[in-house]
Amino acid sequence: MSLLEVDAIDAYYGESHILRDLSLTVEEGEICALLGRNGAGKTTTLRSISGAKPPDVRDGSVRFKGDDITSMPADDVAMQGISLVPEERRVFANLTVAENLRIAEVSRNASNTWRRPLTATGQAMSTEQVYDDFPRLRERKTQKAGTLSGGEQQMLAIARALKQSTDLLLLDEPYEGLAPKIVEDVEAAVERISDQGVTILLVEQNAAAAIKIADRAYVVDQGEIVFDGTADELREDEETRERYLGV
Amino acid sequence: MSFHIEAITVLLNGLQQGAIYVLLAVGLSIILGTLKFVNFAHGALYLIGTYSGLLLALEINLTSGQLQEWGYGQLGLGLGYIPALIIVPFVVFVVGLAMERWVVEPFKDRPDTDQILVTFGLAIIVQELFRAFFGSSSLPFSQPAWAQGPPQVPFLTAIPISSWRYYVIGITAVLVLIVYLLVEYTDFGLIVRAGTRDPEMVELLGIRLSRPYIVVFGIGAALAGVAGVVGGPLNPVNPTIGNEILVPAFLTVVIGGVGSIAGAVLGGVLFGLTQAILVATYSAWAQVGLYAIAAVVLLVRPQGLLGEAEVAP
Amino acid sequence: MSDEPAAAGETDADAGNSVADMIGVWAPRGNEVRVVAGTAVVIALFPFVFSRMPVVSDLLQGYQSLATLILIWGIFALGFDLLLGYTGLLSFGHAAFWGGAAYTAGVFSQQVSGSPVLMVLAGTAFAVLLAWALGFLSLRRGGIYFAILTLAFAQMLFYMSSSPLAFITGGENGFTGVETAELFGMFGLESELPSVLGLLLGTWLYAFVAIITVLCVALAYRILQSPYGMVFRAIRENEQRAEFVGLNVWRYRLMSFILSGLFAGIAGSLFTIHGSYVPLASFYWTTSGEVVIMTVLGGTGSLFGPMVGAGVYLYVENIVSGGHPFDFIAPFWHLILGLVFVVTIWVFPRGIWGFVRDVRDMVTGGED
Amino acid sequence: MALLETENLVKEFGGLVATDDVNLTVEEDERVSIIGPNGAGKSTLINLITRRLDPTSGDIRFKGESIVNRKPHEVVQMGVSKSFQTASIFSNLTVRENAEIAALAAEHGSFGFKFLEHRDSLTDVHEVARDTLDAVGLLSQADRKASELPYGDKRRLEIGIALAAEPDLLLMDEPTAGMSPEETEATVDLVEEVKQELGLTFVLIEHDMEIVFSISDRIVVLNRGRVIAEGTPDEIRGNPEVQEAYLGGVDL
Amino acid sequence: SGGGGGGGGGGGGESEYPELGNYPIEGDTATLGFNVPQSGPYASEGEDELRAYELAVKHLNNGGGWVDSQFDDLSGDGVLDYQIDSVSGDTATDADTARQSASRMIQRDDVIMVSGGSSSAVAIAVQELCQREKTLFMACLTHSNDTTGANCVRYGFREMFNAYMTGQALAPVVRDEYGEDLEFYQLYADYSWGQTQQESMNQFLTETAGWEQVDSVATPLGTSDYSSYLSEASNSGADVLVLNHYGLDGATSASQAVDAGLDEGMEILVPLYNRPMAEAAGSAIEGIFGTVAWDSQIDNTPSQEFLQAFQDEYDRIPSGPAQLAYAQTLQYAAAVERAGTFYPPEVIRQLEGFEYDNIGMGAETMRACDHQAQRDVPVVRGLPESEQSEGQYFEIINVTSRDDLGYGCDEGPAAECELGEYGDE
Ligand SMILES: Nc1ncnc2c1ncn2[C@@H]1O[C@H](COP(=O)(O)OP(=O)(O)OP(=O)(O)O)[C@@H](O)[C@H]1O
Ligand SMILES: Nc1ncnc2c1ncn2[C@@H]1O[C@H](COP(=O)(O)OP(=O)(O)OP(=O)(O)O)[C@@H](O)[C@H]1O
Ligand SMILES: [Mg+2]
Ligand SMILES: [Mg+2]
Repeated sequence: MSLLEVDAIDAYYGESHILRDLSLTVEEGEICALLGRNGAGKTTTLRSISGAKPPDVRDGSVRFKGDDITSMPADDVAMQGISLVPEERRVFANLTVAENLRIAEVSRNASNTWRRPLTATGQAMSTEQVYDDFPRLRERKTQKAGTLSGGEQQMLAIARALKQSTDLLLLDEPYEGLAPKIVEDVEAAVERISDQGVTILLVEQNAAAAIKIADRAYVVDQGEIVFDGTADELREDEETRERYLGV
Repeated sequence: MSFHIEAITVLLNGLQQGAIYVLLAVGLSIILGTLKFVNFAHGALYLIGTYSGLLLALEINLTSGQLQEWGYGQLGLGLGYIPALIIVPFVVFVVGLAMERWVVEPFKDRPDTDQILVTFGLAIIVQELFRAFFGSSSLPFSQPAWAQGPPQVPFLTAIPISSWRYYVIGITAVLVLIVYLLVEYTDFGLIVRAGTRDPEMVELLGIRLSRPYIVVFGIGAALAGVAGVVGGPLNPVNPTIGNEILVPAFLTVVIGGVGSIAGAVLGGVLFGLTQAILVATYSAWAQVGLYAIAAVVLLVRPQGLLGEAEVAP
Repeated sequence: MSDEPAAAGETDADAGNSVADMIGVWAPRGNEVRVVAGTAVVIALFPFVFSRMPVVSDLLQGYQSLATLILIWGIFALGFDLLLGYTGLLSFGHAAFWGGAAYTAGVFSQQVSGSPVLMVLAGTAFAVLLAWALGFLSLRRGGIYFAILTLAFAQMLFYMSSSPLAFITGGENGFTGVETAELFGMFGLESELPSVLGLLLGTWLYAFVAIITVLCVALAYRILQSPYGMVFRAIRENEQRAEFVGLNVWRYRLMSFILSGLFAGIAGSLFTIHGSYVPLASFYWTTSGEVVIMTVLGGTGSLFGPMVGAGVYLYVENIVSGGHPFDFIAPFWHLILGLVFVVTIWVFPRGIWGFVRDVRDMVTGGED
Repeated sequence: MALLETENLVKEFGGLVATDDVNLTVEEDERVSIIGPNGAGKSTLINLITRRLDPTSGDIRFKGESIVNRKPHEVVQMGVSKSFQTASIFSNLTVRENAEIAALAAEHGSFGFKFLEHRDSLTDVHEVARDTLDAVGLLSQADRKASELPYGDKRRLEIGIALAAEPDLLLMDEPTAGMSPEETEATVDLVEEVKQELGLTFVLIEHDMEIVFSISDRIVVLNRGRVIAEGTPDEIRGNPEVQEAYLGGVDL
Repeated sequence: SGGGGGGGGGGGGESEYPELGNYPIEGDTATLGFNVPQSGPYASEGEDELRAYELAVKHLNNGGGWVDSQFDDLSGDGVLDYQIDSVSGDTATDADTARQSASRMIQRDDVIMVSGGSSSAVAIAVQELCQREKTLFMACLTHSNDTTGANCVRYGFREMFNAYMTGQALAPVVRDEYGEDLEFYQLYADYSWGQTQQESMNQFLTETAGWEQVDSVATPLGTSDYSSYLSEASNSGADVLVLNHYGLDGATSASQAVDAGLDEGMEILVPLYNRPMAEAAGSAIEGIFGTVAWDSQIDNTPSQEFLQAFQDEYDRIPSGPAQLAYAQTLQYAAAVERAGTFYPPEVIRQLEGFEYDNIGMGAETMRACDHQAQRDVPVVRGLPESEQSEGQYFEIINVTSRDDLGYGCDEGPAAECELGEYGDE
């Protein structure tokens, strides 16, 4: 059984049909990349997995650790051990860095977990661990997140996700808007997280960057999976790269 | 009489009148700020607070209304004021929870105007139900004997303000401080503040927002309930009090800035003081002045005194 | 309309052209004749059916002056709907225009002339000016802010007229010095129309109000068929986009506010003529609340919904509350209205009129 | 004189500099594309020009006239029209009415006291609306409610609304986002055609490099609010900095 | 006019007069309209009035109460040859609603007389309508000088006294009680009634009691928290505080004054008392002087007979307004009998200048020049809460004789009165 099995889903924004019969699987422990051009449907796929609305998944199913989570609300999906680092980072601009990290912990408070299924098994990082991983954040502990630079915000968003108990980390274009040096830092962080046993589904437009660290890759175009294979296979598949990734 | 006694009297009167507005406005404001829900039935919660306070604290004789006609004219538990003060917030809290569940939730995604209209209708229904059962005549809700007359504290005896009004100021200050601390310094507050900005992200972190939201509504309702009990003995008690207080309460929220607790306090105090000062000087203009102040504030700072300007999307 | 588009907002083509324009502007188009004629027929039959027709009027328990009152509030609600139903702005301060016009018409009749036509003109003019001023101040924000601001201004007027201006308004006693003269110096408003007209319409007052109502319906219908109707709906729909096709959204909103103030003004002035009296409550926020209820009850975004709403509201207020056939529920008429109102918003957001139309569409298979 | 010029244009959001000292010039009859990574400040730049955002500093001139103190609708009236990144239409109005709204604004100004005039008498508006709908291929759908259109047609209508405003300068923010390749192609043809017919000047934001490189006279590359390169498609193709910041390994 | 739509038919012998208002009456039942507050702040008062009205109708048709003992003109078998029926309406204590309601009674129910009130604004608004509709209005509880002053009408009659007479009655009593050379401070409801009340108090406390006014401050109608105003009053250093607030407003301001400890340093006067106020104010009215319309403790035959009849019917003690309602209905019926017709101008002429001594307030005249009854005024003082019981809230200090009250037809409020037309000129 794979950790995550997306089986032939159809997703819609209102009446526009975005994902068409899309299937993919992610195995425990791997880094899987989901590639595709702008507007291909990558973010939509991640949102469909994490239970965010919209999009509206009308057909097909999403299974996580064997359980059907297709129509589960986003908050419950998160409690199964799926953490999303969304596009645009989405840090809480009006809260400080420390508060942004704290809020991920709050999800384990009794007031939140009471009478709710909680099957996440992943080990949540402690605040200290997170600060050790991202020393920049320790320095900025009391700063309002809204005033952080883009790269810092990206780190905060990743750090926040790690503070949940995470079995599967969904990363939506984590390098976007980051200076090359910081991209390296983030890359290193992602690999470190992966080494700790967290499974990662990485969404990228930039195939080269993704293939560097991914074990396996899917390519999506117009809401359909058009390639499925190992990173090496993709590296060799000129045609796919040219057609769907513009590489 | 000396000027400073006069000045202190005006100040205290302003604070005390402002206190009731503050209690209502803080509740309205956190509800509006977090749930984005416009609650025109907030006055109805105040009404429920007042009546339940009255019925808990005293024994009363109804002179009209269906209850009296059915032979239940003698009502009230007569437990006294302190028990009433403790029980009423819980009662209204529960009413608030029910309202969140059955009214707010279904109307969350409907436009502002629909929310205003449905709660406006609800406010009428509550008022009319109270009228039907308890009659429209005012019921006596006297201030407790131990809080009548000026406090027996050296300087304050000279000031013609009953002790009850000091309690009102005190209770308001304590409650608003508690709510402020709750929102600023607890996990609950953290979620709520995060939720005001990006509710979806909060849910993506595994937090079921409907829980804190229902509590926010409950707290807002409970504050209105408290306002009802402490404000009850200051005014005649009849079914229209809820809707009468609604307008100034909303004005307080709006001039303070939606979602800002400090703004609600500032707005309430500003209102109370304006009124007290105008009464002491140009009393015929006291009411007009209230609305004029509101209009001026909103014209100069449309987002309210402490409100944040809307950011262009 | 000539082929040459007039410059924005200004209307100074040469004289000959503008006469042609005027005729062109006023010529009825499309459905207008049908709508206006239909309205006229219904309004002409209404008082007879309501208060004099054997059997039916006994069932309805109606009476002449209520029929007149329904038309007056109908005009008010019709204008209110231009704002709420088409532009999407909820005002809680329309009492300002209704009351302002009512007092103006009253004072005008006492100080200047009791001619009903002039009273309506005076009251309406005042309401329009007031709407312009208040709209200018309140339209800076939408939604809740707009509702509260309009409410605040109207309440301010209420308190002004209750005491600082009581020497004009009569304060709590209301304005009792209304001196309405005969219509065109010939017809006493309270006297009955000759022969068949008397049987149908009843009094001259009703006839006068009815003619104005038909004109108001024609005007409202024309506004909705004019570019304004489209622009109002567009603004309601997507304000930002409207701005970005080059429309001055703010000015159009102000115009819709003023236009609805105009209707409120006409209605308020007629109210003074009808009652020969201006109650202080005409400025109170409950008056604003009533027109909101009528409009929503009847159905926003439709021409006749609000008028139906006004009729239903006043019927319940006056007939049900008046006991007789409804003795048991009479004291609870307000409660009943509240319940009906909430159920309407909840279940039929398009009001009675919308509901009726849905039913009709269902029966006729939905052709429009 | 350039049709549009920005001078040392800066826009800050809090600490973030979204537009950083941009000097952009668009000549009459030119087709300019702006490209750059997500968050580079492209939409912000457009929003500054359409006056949806107030610049922190700097000047914007259209036809030689400064427009930083103009209201959005005034800028549109001067001849700057914009199509939105996500379809922004009047969903409850008919397709025809959507176009008429824009045509009304173009033909009769930002405001007019025409509440007594029947719409049927505004022949000029009807003509413009009809022509525009014809041009974007929606004439046959004119009486449908806009909300009923498929997404691609909505985008088409979106462009139609922008065109019905009869602009001198058309700003297009990702006009083909959400369209299928065929639709994209059709849209590109449409824009080309309209350009020929109406003599439009336009500024295009696109992530689809195929479109950008095929229809632009000039390309401006933004990165983190700054213009990092500017030139003909050929020049841009060969610019190493652009390769680095945006195109990556993209082979064009 | 009216909506009756003509239709003639009206049989019977009453054809010597032309149509006017709802005259002639169709059929053999005459309908009276009772327009009382059934919702709103004065609803409980209105309920008591309605009980009295219904009692009056019952007595008119079947005999009983004053019909048998006090009103020689009445037979106890209807009025003229008509049975009496009634309709009621809700004024909601709101002038506009009251007018709509009265208009419905007149137009739809064809009432021949309207009675009601409770709030001067309501009474003034309704009597003005009645004048226009040529239907008699027998005012119940209305205390403003304007009702029979500036706003008087030919078709309206008032049994109740007014603010002016309250001032006259109260001033000597409080002078005797509290002494001379005092300073007083007034708060008054800012509308016609409060203003006239305040003027009258100022006039008589100055002229009769020899006191001096420190200040007189208007409070907006609908004020529910008087604390700021009361603080000002307290800080003024005056000896007496006059609260010219009606009904509930009075209850509120008096209670709040007592709560704030004002009664320790000053004496409080509430010129016009009524029962809801006394009920609501509870202990706060202890020792406070004022005037009332009528009270069940007034010890004379008509008063006690009314008390008895009312108690027999409803098992409760009637309020002052109830007595007014009952008296006004019988007064009208008696005038019709004397006139021998319901034709309004003739009924009016019967009422004008009529002298009577049968409603428990001594010898009275319904003055022709302003339609204001010239009558006695009871002055009362609030009882301590321990001595209050249902219906009994005050003790009667003095029933001031009409000889010590009132004013000429060319002075006081009457000077401003112009009655208007009978309708048969
Ligand atoms: N909220 C929405 N409503 C309507 N359409 C949407 C919405 N969000 C995205 N779309 C459309 O869905 C399609 C897929 O979008 P998605 O965001 O999944 O793409 P992506 O692959 O993540 O692209 P990017 O690399 O730009 O993030 C696009 O055509 C987009 O325009
Ligand atoms: N209202 C705002 N408040 C704060 N920051 C903003 C605001 N609007 C935009 N930004 C920021 O300004 C930067 C530039 O955004 P902009 O939308 O112009 O990018 P773009 O180039 O259009 O990107 P895309 O290709 O994704 O559309 C981004 O970092 C964005 O987060
Ligand atoms: Mg994406
Ligand atoms: Mg953009």
